[in-house]
Amino acid sequence: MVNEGPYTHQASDSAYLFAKATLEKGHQIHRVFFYHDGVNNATRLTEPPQDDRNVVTRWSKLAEDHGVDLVVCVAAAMRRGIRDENLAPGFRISGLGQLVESGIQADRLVVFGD
Amino acid sequence: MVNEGPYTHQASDSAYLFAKATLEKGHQIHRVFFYHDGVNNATRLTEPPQDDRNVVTRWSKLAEDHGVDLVVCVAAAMRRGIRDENLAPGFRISGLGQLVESGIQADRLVVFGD
Amino acid sequence: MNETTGGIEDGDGSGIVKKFMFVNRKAPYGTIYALEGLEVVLISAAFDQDVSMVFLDDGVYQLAKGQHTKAIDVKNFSPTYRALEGYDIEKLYVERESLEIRGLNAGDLLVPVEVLSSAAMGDLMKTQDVVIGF
Amino acid sequence: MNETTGGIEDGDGSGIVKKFMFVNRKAPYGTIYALEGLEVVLISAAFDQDVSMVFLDDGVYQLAKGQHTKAIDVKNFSPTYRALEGYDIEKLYVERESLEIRGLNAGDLLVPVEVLSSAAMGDLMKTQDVVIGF
Amino acid sequence: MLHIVNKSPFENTTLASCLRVACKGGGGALLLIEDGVYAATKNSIAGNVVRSAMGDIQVYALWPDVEARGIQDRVLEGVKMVDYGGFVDLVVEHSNVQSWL
Amino acid sequence: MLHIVNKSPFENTTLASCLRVACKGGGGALLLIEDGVYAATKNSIAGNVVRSAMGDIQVYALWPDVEARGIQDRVLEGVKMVDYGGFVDLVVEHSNVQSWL
Repeated sequence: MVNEGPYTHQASDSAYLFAKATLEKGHQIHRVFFYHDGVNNATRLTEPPQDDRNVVTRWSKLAEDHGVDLVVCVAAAMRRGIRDENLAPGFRISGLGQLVESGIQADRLVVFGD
Repeated sequence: MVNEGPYTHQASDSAYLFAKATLEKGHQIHRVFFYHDGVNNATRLTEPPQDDRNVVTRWSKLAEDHGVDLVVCVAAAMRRGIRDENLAPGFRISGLGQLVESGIQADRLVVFGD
Repeated sequence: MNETTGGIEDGDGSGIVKKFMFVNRKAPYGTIYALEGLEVVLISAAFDQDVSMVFLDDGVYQLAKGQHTKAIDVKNFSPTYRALEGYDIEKLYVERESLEIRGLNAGDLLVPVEVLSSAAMGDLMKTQDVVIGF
Repeated sequence: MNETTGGIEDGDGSGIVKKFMFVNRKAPYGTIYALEGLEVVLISAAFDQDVSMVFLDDGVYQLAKGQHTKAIDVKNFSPTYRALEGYDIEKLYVERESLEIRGLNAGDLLVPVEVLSSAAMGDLMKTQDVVIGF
Repeated sequence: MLHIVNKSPFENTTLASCLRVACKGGGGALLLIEDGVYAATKNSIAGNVVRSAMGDIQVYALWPDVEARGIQDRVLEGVKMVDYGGFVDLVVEHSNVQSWL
Repeated sequence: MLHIVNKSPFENTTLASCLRVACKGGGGALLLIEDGVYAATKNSIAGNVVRSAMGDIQVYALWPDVEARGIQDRVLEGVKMVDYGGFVDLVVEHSNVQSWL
């Protein structure tokens, strides 16, 4: 669960590096759920400075390479202007129930936020 | 100067209500500068719940009714996925120099943020 | 939630009932965490899990009586806490020390809660399966 | 900045020279405020104003020596503080108490600074025209 | 000089920093807004800190934020309430403003 | 139980709350990440608090965050360093995790 947007807080970076380490250790990631300002990780319109990491495309690549399910909360996304039209590849918009379902299905739930 | 995005922090609400009171008192507003996550106030794609205030259109209306100059920092906007294609009416994207210039020209500069 | 029927109608059909604890540590209105946190709690009710809500630190202010938000033009969501019972969310815990340093007591709160010591709160946390903080 | 020539070449052509103070109170990397704050300071140099930078509270950590950010995959922007002199931004102030409670002293910092007491810092703030905090 | 604090004193050390650094020496004003208004509540630890600072500075709180949070009946004596118009007046009356974010 | 704290103890009361509520009674672990790692610095007020909590809980800090902040030479004795892989192991070893946001 990622609660903060790209760049502003380190939460998204920490979550990504944690997710990568999880996969490297051979564990499965049931889902990454983006809530609160975390939904801003899913905009395809970011264009960070060239010498900086690209937080959004990094998530997209994780989804492509490892089939990780990246879910953006619809209610939080509507408040913040994330829609299908500016959604980056690999993300899907769905309901909060997906978070609760992950809590039920996964062995552990780790929250990254502010 | 508004530093935080809509809904997540109260900063944008406080800034708007302060700006409105400023105009009602007969003062002039030289500029509202949106920086850090404040640039997210400028997305035309938000769609808050029907019983909630619409932070973005409220700013647009302030610009329309009172000619207030709403400036979004280009560097901060690029990091966060705000571009001309999702910019709400009344906002314009420009450089950080516009903030410093406001500091020089205006009698007071008030910062709203987290 | 009624624990004896929890497994029967649960929302994801898996039959699993876990202990979910939602930890509320932020004041309302200054940030959106309290409101969006409450939305998660309401949704969780549909999954027939063993849900508890904890109010710690500034989170206790979420339950303060007498909130009037008209002048800041934000929706007053505090009445929703009164509605939690209707969702079978009945386990509300507040830490005693959080109330005391704010000059509050249980009578200042909108809904009946169980007041716990810090240590008792910590013991309760340890027994949970999923802990989500806002 | 050289105050005697400040008005002549200033960036907006108005000839006004104001005292700008940038107050840095946040640690680097945990949030972006320190980095984006620094970007404002650099831009302000082009306007030939009387600029000072203040480091208070966790802001003093921005100036800590030995930052290595490779493992968190974030750009290390601390060398930029060394470059401030080249932008004629030479008034850097640090509050003594902020250093002390963190177990730091001026020798632990990347650049030479003037260490002030809380009261002296407060007096300096009062004399400013524009104060922007990050 | 006008100082603005918008953080809860129970969660964040911002108010303490503001009082330590900037509110000494007299003549200044402190305006509590957003979650900062919790500092203006009596019988609380933060309220005691604010009360002892009142000798040095004028303390104001933004009434719309006080009322939103349901603390209108427990406001510390001596804290002056302002609405957004009063907030504007405070900004005008003081030669500079610092928001302690 | 694994507790994660990501806030600077000098700015925010989160670490204090975590230690007060959840880290009593033994058996738990505390992982400091992001700005939370500043709590692991010796000769500082926060470091003293962490040191006295060590009797009750195991204290870890995320090395990449420590190194980023330039505090690698002033880390409190007894704080165990982990990388992201070690962070994953801590999550696996404990039956539940709480992020104190």
